[in-house]
Amino acid sequence: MMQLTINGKPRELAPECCLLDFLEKQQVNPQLIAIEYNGDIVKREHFGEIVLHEGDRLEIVHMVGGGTQ
Amino acid sequence: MMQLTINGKPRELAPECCLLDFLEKQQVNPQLIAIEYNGDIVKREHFGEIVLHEGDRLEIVHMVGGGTQ
Amino acid sequence: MMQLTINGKPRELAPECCLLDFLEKQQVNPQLIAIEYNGDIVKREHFGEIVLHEGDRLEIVHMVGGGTQ
Amino acid sequence: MMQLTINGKPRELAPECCLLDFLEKQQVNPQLIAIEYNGDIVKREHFGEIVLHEGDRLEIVHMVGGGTQ
Amino acid sequence: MDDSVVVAGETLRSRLILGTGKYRTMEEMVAALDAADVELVTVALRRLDLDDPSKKTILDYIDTSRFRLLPNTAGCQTAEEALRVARLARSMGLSNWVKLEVIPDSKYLLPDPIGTLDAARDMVADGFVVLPYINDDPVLAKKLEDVGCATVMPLASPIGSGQGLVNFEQIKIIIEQARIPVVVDAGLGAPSDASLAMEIGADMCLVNTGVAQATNPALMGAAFAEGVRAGRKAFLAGRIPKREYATASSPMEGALR
Amino acid sequence: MDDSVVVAGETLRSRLILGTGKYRTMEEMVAALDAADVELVTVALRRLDLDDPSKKTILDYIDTSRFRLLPNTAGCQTAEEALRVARLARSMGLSNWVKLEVIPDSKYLLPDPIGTLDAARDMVADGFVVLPYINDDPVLAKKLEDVGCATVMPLASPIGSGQGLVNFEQIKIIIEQARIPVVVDAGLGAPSDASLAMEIGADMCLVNTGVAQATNPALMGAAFAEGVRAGRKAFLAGRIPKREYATASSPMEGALR
Amino acid sequence: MDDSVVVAGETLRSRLILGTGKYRTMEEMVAALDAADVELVTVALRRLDLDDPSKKTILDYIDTSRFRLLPNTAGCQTAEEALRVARLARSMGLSNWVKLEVIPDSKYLLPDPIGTLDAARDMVADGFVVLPYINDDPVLAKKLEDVGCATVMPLASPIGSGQGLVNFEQIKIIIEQARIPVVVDAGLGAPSDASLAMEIGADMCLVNTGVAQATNPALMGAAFAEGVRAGRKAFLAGRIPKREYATASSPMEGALR
Amino acid sequence: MDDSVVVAGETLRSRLILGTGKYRTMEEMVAALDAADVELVTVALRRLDLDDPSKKTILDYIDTSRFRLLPNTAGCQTAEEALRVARLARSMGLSNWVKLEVIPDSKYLLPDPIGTLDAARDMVADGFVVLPYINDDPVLAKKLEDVGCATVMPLASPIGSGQGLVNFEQIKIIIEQARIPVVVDAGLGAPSDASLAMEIGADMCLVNTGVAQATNPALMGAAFAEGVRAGRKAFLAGRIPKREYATASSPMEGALR
Repeated sequence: MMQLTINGKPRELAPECCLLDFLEKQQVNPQLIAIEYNGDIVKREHFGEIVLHEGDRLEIVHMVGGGTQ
Repeated sequence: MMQLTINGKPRELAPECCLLDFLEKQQVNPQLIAIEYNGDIVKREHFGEIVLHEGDRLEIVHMVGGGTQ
Repeated sequence: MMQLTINGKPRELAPECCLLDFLEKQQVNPQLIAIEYNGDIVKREHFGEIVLHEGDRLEIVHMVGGGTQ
Repeated sequence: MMQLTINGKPRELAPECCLLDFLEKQQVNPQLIAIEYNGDIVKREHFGEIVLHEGDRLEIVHMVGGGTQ
Repeated sequence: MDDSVVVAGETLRSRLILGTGKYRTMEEMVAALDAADVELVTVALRRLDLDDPSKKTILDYIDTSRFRLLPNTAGCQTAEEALRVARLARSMGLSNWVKLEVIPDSKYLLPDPIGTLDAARDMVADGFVVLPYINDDPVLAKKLEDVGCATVMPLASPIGSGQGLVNFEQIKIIIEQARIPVVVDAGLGAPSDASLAMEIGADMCLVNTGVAQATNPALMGAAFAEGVRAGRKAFLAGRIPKREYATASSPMEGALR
Repeated sequence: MDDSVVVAGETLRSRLILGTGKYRTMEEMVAALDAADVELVTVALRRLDLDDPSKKTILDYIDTSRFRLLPNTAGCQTAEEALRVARLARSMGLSNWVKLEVIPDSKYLLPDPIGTLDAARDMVADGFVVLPYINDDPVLAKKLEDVGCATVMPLASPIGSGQGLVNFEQIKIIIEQARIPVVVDAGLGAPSDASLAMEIGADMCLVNTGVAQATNPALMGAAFAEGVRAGRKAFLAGRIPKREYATASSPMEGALR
Repeated sequence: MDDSVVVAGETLRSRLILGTGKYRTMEEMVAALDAADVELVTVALRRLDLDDPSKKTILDYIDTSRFRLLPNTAGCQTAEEALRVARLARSMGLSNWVKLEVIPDSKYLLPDPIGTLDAARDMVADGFVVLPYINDDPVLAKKLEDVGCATVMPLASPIGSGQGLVNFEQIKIIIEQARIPVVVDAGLGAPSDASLAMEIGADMCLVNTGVAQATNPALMGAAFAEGVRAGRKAFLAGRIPKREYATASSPMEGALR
Repeated sequence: MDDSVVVAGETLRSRLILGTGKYRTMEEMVAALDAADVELVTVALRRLDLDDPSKKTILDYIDTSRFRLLPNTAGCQTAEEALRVARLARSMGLSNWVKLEVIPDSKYLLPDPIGTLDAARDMVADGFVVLPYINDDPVLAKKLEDVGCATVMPLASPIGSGQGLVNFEQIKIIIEQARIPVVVDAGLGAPSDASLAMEIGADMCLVNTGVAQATNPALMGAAFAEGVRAGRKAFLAGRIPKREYATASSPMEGALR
């Protein structure tokens, strides 16, 4: 197993996990999220190219209701 | 000629003048006015009964644009 | 004993009680009050003339702190 | 004669004029002013060392009534 | 949304009343009444000018099958004068409603509480539907309700001043106490003023100068009508309380840092 | 009356922007957006909750073919954080518009003028359409316009406070100076507040708490939409000046005495 | 600067009147009257508690050689009740002055214009010096002056509310019209409120709750006295007009650029 | 009551600062400074008029053994200009204090938050005691405190406008957050304005136009001094809260009915 930080929390995944597989396993619709991988934003069309490694930092964000601050 | 006060001003009319004749001569539409004859209000259906005499006081009023005071 | 109404409450006093005696017994300083006896205001110089009777209504008021209402 | 710019305006002075002499001729009290000589502020104790030359820029300022802007 | 108001048993669809004075032209007035789509319009009673008999009167312009007239007693300084003017207006057969005004001075144009109450009592006894114009006095408003007035019409600010709802707190007390409709009158300069009056629970607004003297009266009439509707909806929708401090409207949980 | 507004080259039919936070339910939010009939709605960006993957997101509720999303940078305390959030939001492919907020403290929730200007400069350079949220500071507003912002969004009063247009005079100066649209944001508690903002010449209003936390958000959404339209019409119609003293709206000539 | 005021022929050195109700202790009251250095203080009339005869009364605390008592008719709902209370107070031989209050309801505590005018007329006829408490009604104020009142005492805002001078414009009208002193009463919460009342030309202020319920009544009494003096001086000194726009107070000529 | 304030380690007995501009005559200015009995007075720096060398300067009128001078940077549009003017003023040997103003436009005369912060940072590094003039921006105020300013001086309303404390809520936030003295500056038109500023906890007030352009500047100077003291006392004495409704200040128990 490898250790990653996803959305600020430690998380264990099987090694050589592909990002899209991870999202699918989590039942996350890639159309509704944005991703920052090790500090770099990943466009949706490149989600498929990301393979997760030990120590990676992943931010997965989505839109929520909001007005000001 | 007889002297009357109409709308606060002195006015001369031929004697025994009937109110409706006066209004007609003045081109005043009886439907659009209210009348006070010697201090008493005259309903429109009784306009025809009024005959003007020397010294009468007549008030002829109509509606104008207005809001407050 | 006779029945009076003093400041809106029923009260029993010995008959033929003089107003000044009553005040003295109550330790009330006549300089600091005003009196209405059966609906009439009694000036202080006349307090001594009042003798209380059965059924009398007495109001004894004084000044208290107050601003508005 | 030499050309200087004093308080933003061209001015002619006799050559080799000393700053203190100029102020004295102008009846200006050195205690009540501040001076910028060719862009540098001159402390009052150094006024005596300044000799004016062709092309010099001199700013002579004083305090006036003021509140905001 | 149907949200009509009932005054003296009559159902009114529009909660805006327009005055008909001070327009630059009769055409502008007609356009404003039309654009605002009101039902009730105030008019004044004046002596006919016998030297100019062919002059059109306001009744030549206002379609009385569409607009209901509310004659006022503007110009009256005493209860007696007001009663006389009201009776003359009623004798024309157009309405037994009267906007009661008893205004003793010509500078500040403020209503007389004593004369207004006296006149209201007499008018109600004489069969009028009385809508009295008053200062922002809750005690007087209650007395007028008690003698049988159909509404009370407190002023928002001096007539024609466009200052808006100046004495807001007293108007709120009048509204809280009233069991008859409260019509906020005088001084409303813009739709925000009318909206605010409705938001605090007024039943209707009356506007004259704010529309008549606007650069474009018809557009301003429409604006006031919309402002009254907005304020009424907001009253029904239950506004948020005012708070001294800020509270975020986006959630803080899950924020990226 | 067609009276649309153009922001960054895009024509918007509605001059009201609604926030989507603080609704009691998503259904109430959808009903309010629908009733107010707005085009632009703000959203925030937050970390996905990986422990509850089946939870619906706001995009499951908002029809993006009808409503245009305006992501904000709520929660960012520095220019760097704001730029990061804006880029993440843009990467979702829904919009390159951003409501810029740089708010360093969590009590008063007031924007940082320095950080906001820095972020705006960087965002414009990076191709964003930037709508910055600011205090009522006309000098800052001008600087933001000069660096290429699409609008300025001064606050009316503290966020969520419902106090209305507190510093009215400074907002008027911002409007007078601006050549880009001015959107009055934050603190609008009722339609009268929004109407007033429009009456002094604001181009748009943004409301969130005032609608979301009303007892009936859908009805309040409709009320705000109407208030904004009323205020806009009044601005175009040219309101009367405020006067210190009364002037009658009925003619005095010909009054019966 | 000597700047006394004359009420009913009596010259008063201090333009502040203090009420004596609602203090936490009699000692705090005495300290406040002393610190504020007033001359006129209001008191109320109440039934003596015969079950507690040794209780000290307010006259045990107030030095009537230093302070002049102004009995009020607080608690009276009709003109008849007010006249009865005023006569009782007068019979004590301390004063024939009376602060007239006719207040029919116990929630809003607003004065009755009709009952107040009736009572004032009767009291003047009966030889009283009458200082009536009124709503902000200029027409009523004039009538009270005409029946012979010594002052009028319009309320600034609801009693005890501390809201300050809410209906400023109407108070200004009362002041403009009055030929008797105008005393602004009720609702003054801080010296700035009292100063403002004096700045617009009021002759005196009356304060009770604002001092009595302050954390430190003596210090607040001194503060109000100072505020009244400041406002009076400013009225005499002629304040600058309010302007919409800024104008510099440093000269621009000769600025270094 | 001794209630002095400490600015940059210096104890000041008076909490009022007066400006010296816009007086009709130097004599009126001297009389006002004397009557107000202030310690700190602002002055501006301007080019000497070499065509009129015998003209008296302000230093011929102000007794610098009694009054401490606070030079401002009025007229400066950038941080650089402000630094230059401050250094020139300091070179006169009278003070290393500076009232920092960076004002880019000449119409609204509002300070530039960015330029002011830049200049303040540089001036503090250069050894100045810096008192910056700012808009009502609590975030900026905090930043200025953090870079070492001696006070912050938020404006009450536009300079010279006499509008008073317009954006009250934001000034309150500045005061709540500050650990350095807060001086309310600009727009104070009457003592009630200054008193209010002090009541909400301001440490000092600065007034110029309000005194200089009054009909009687000396009397108005005394009035402002008294207003500042009144407001300060009220702040210390703890004012009553504002309430929406009335509460009686006479006891109801024992009332005659």
